[in-house]
Amino acid sequence: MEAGQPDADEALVEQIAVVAGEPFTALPQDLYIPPDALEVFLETFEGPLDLLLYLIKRQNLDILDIPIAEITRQYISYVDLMKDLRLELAAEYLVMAAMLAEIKSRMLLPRPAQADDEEADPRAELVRRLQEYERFKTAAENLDELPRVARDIFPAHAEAPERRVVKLQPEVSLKELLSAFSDVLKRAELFTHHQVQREALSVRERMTETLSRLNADRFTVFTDLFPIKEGRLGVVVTFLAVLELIKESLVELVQAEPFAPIYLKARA
Amino acid sequence: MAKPSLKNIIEGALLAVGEPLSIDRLRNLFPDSEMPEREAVKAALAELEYDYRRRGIELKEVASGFRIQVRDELSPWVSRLWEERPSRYSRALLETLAIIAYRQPVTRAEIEDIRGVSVSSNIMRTLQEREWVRVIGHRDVPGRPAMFGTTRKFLDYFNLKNLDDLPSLIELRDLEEIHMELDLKLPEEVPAAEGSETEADVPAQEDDPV
Amino acid sequence: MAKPSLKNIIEGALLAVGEPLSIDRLRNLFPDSEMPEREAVKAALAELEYDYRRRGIELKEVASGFRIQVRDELSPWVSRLWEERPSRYSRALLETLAIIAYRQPVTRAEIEDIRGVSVSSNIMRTLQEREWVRVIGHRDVPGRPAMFGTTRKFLDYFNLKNLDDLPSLIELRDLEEIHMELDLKLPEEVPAAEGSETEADVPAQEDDPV
Repeated sequence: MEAGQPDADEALVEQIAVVAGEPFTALPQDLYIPPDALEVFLETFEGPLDLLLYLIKRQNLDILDIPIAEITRQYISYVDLMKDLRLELAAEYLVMAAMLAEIKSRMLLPRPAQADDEEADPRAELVRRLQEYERFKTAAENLDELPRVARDIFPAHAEAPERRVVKLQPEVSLKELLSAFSDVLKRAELFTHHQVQREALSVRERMTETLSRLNADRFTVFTDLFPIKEGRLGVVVTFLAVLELIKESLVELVQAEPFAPIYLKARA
Repeated sequence: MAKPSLKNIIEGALLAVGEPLSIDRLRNLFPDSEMPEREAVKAALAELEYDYRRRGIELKEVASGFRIQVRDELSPWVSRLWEERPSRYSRALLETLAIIAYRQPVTRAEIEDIRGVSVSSNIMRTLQEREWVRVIGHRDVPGRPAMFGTTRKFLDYFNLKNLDDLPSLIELRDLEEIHMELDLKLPEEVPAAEGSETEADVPAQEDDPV
Repeated sequence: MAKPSLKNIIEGALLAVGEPLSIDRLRNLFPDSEMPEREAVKAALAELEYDYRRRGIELKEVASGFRIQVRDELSPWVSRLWEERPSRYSRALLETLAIIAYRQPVTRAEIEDIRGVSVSSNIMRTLQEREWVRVIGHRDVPGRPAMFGTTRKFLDYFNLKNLDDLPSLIELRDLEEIHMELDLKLPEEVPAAEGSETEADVPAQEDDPV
């Protein structure tokens, strides 16, 4: 499947640098390297551990069995090169150089025979760090090879049907409503003489109900307003509501003659 | 896997871009040596259209080419993907609603009189759209202003059987006192009264002309 | 048209958003009274997967849910839709990301310790802006440095369902042990770098204090 597409990603795994379009997979063995190439080459290192790893791998050495003296010599010559080229040299490179020199000197010291088992190999810490770094260097390469959205993975999407945004209605609790109302009342007492008194809400409710049943164009029979099943209390409430509506001139009351049916209609 | 079919490549490309592609752009997915004829592309598109006849998507030709789109019939479900979180109602709206509930039937002028400030048309519209409030008649005075009352939906929403279930004004005052005491004793329990956590940080959007 | 099938609704929704949707979000496309069971949604997803087996697209489960995506066999053709090559990431960024992914929660100092160089703020910013990495807490040591971890988006982006899906890390070898082995074996028999697939190494929250 790779046939059709230019491969963008094997790059950093094998090649060290691309100079004028040419990939470099190994440092030329002879001493003379064109300065531009060298610069690009040196810049590809991700730090002292990366450079060390490169030096070890180049000679097919095992991390666990590094010839410290030789590696130190090579490392220092690279660091010198970087300095000569005035590459921005992270301080970490120099710290590593010092560490290598120290390991080298400790390796040169004769180790007391009986302490052989207990005293760790002076390279141990370096090896640990190199291994640890190599793990993540490899992990980074593996990560880079994972299929990735927009490079290898294309989420499928289709034109959505007319994108109507559904607006949800806010929630309100009764407590909020009541607290809003008590605020109004407090303000009303402060700013106006409007007296809000206790009222039978059932009458208010029945007023609303009655009014909405009444039509402005057509008369309704008075007795139809009283639901029998509500009993006496219902009749009283409705009657009070009608009286209140009449008082507020919201309804019109018509009776053709005494004892004739009473009709109501909303005031037009 | 065998070489993917022209139909599969076209489907993949249309769904990957998510916008219309012309027949020429579809042909250009292939290197020159393998470029399919226009007729072949059209045939593959027709096949796709046929494949989609019982699916949630369809192939549609628009001005700039062909695109795959989600069927309109699915809009009631799909639209819910873009639901907006509800904003909170303003204090002004709640006060207006409370006045209508307690003082119905009531005109806008009367509400304004009680609140001491004008009531925005926005608020009245919102309350009516929510079907909590409706015009139940007109007062027989000059201008014949609308009178508002609450609806059955309002009672249902607040879980009331009838308006009598609303606390009386005296009870309200007692509630206030109880709340104040609660404020002193258990400050952390009071915010819970302010609605659920989902709406806590959403700013009110009602414009309140106060 | 009859009421669309659950499968068609799910397909329509997944294609309309173009990003992963969880089973819960899919269920929420329906009003409460019609909400399908999780099992029904799973069954519909399985049907879709089956329907797609010969198509240019596939159903894939990633960290934040299910998404429909173009099969990667089609990428040679589909990627020709875009002139620009997708951006590549620097080794420094990938190494930093790898350390965070495998060693999370991890502080910047710990990352620097492993890499042997300082980590630029630019890289940390890029990783956080892409929402691949976020601060998941602070280590309880002087300075309270931030600890970083990867996000669901990171997994989605790399087509992974969870951290266990990451390729396993190569194993650390013990210096002393290997020295003993070296004495016994020929050097070339010692595996130079362990192959990754065959290893049953625990990849994710590996925490060996070597």
